[in-house]
Amino acid sequence: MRPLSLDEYKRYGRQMIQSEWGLPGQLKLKRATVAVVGAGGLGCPVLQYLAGAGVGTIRIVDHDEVDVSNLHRQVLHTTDRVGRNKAESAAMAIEALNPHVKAVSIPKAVHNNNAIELLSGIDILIDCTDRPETRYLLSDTAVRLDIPLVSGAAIASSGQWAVYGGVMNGKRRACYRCMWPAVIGDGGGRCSDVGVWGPVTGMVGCGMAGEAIKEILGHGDGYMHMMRLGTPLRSIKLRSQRPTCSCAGGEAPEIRVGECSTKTTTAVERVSPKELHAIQDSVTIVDT
Amino acid sequence: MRPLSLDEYKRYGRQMIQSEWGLPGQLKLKRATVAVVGAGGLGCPVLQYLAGAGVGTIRIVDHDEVDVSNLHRQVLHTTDRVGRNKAESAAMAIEALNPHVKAVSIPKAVHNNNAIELLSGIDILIDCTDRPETRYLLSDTAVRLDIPLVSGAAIASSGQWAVYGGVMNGKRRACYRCMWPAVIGDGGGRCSDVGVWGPVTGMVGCGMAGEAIKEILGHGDGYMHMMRLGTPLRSIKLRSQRPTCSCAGGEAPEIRVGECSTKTTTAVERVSPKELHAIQDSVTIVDT
Amino acid sequence: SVKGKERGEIEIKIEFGGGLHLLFSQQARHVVHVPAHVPDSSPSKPVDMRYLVKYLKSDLLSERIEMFGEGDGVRPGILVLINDADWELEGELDYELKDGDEVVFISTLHGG
Amino acid sequence: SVKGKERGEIEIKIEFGGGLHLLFSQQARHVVHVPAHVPDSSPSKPVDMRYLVKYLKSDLLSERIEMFGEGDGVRPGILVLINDADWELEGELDYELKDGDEVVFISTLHGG
Ligand SMILES: [Zn+2]
Ligand SMILES: [Zn+2]
Repeated sequence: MRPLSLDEYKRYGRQMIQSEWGLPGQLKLKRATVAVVGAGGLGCPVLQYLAGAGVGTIRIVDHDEVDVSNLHRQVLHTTDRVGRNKAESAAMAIEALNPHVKAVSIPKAVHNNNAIELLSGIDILIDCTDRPETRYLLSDTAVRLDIPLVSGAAIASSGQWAVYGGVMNGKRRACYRCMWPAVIGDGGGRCSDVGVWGPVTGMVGCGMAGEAIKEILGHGDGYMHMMRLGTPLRSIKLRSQRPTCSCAGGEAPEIRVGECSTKTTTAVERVSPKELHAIQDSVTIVDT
Repeated sequence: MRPLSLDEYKRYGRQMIQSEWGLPGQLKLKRATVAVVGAGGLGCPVLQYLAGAGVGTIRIVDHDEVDVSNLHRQVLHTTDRVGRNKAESAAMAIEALNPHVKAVSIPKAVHNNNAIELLSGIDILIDCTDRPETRYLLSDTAVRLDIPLVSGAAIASSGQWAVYGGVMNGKRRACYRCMWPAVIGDGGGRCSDVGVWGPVTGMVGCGMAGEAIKEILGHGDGYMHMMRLGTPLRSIKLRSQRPTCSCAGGEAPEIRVGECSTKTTTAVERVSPKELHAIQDSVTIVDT
Repeated sequence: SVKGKERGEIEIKIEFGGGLHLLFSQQARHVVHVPAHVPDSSPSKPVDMRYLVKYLKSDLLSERIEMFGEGDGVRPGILVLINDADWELEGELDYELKDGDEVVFISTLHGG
Repeated sequence: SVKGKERGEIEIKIEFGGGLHLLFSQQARHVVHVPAHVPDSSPSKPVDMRYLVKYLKSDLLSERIEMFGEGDGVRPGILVLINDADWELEGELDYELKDGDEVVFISTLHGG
């Protein structure tokens, strides 16, 4: 029996001729299960390119509904599907792109008490969310499940992405906590508060899809990539695991972030940079 | 009368709060006409994000039909639309994303003798094609129409993009010929020959969409951005117009590339790096 | 600082990423001139990251020092790169600055 | 070159972009050691880009010199950056190399 159908050979030919890829790589993708948490600005491009590439099973986790204000950047949804659950809308779109992919939509929010249940059995976790609490929760979950985490973020005209955790060249990579033991920066700003350029979420999402595929193919690396429109691109090598981080302890760390979620800024709809600072005060510390 | 409808305010709010944007920027986008030549690996993300952002009129020029081998990277098309013209398929997709955008599909190839006719009246030209001949033709056309050209390319795991021509800070930017007076590099390799990673065309396309929007908003800059999976990102400042280039002559240059198109490699379906070298020999020189 | 580099000063390029530029007059790139040696140090000591961080807090920071500084250093969660290398490998606050060094401060973004 | 830098040599980082690495053993990044002064030059002349390009053609290029070189220089259509600046601003072939310089050769891509 053929490992791939004729349609799959035709469909994936242009990528299978890549040196890192070939038939073995395509089969690794086909057998892989990934979870994409968040089918928004980052999740849409991630889902498009993972589905296009032929990742076998994709869990899409999002409790939110498509809103017209999403569509400038959440390009997998359509005006017709405003009001529908984003995970379901995204699943429809990627099935239309590639019927060989099994899309499993999970219209739920990820919390402390369901993260392991929703995410066990996956090979890679992809964080396309927009709140620091969820980011730490997903990192802790990936540590506990002992899988790599592809994590990206975008706000205003800036973006960054990297692979955290997992093993590269026999060495444990830094987890998200190793790199970012506390929250500063955009201070918990979310795209619904501060806004974002669509092409920025697009670039970061495509970068994340690339990292996820490299990771599945066994060609992962250790850069964090950063962009800001109008400035040079920049990449830096991330350190390896920090011995003092909870991820390096003998035991998997307790997940202990979700309790901060009451501090987020859901009430604020639009803010000026001045107001942003005021908001930052209330949400900066999620984990000290 | 309101300059934007209530639906448009809601739809574009998250980008209009960006400092470079606001209502004036959104109106510039709405009044703009851009042409995207090529609705393939680069054109799909470009079209998604330009349509999402609310560019008023988008001409989509592509004579080709959707093939199943495109779908790993040409994520605006669907399996159902295999066999349909790509410009039409793309127009359907972006109208479903944003009904405020006027999508004009032009199911034709761009040639010496129709370039000016197909492309006059636009504010920005976006080159999402895959052959050196067409790239020079489009640059010469943009010079003649006195508009900026956003040009990007992707092959295997590498990509690059930049804005050519037009004016930045009162100085004429280099045109594509100023920067690249001869063809080397991937030597006329096309994605159908050499293959490409989907997320790479995605990143380049998103970068191009970002440049096009910045240009329309009046915030263009002069970097060329380069990426290769597994290596650091890099950006360099491009020089300004080269006085010896045809674009700097008093008269607009004749378009004089199309005649080389018989030398392309359409017969080759897949090549190894070794074979690639042999092909390069036959297509390297398009303009000396 | 826009003035020229004076005798006995070195020039350091500073960049703030990940939103930190909001704390520094909303400007991501700065060029600063600092004395090559710590003023009034005896014996004379080459200027180091400890001095630079102090200088940034007193002379460059436009808002809310608690978002950037903690004790002599910077807050946990700010990644510091000296000439593109993680400053943990370079001695952190004890790194001795050279003319032309580039120091980048980055924090993480969360939006999506 | 994998051997250490010898006395009287300088180290240059080389990078090939836009497909040019295909001509150099398919490797994008190289580190080469060249003499600090042009051998047998009298009076002794610091090594320059002319020497480096010649060296790359004779010692590093693995295929088809005509794709890379033209005369003393490189083919039109290859963009050369010295420490991230366009070499046109640096004197092109006459630029005198310093230890630690980074030279990047880029050509354009066409696929899409
Ligand atoms: Zn850790
Ligand atoms: Zn020109």
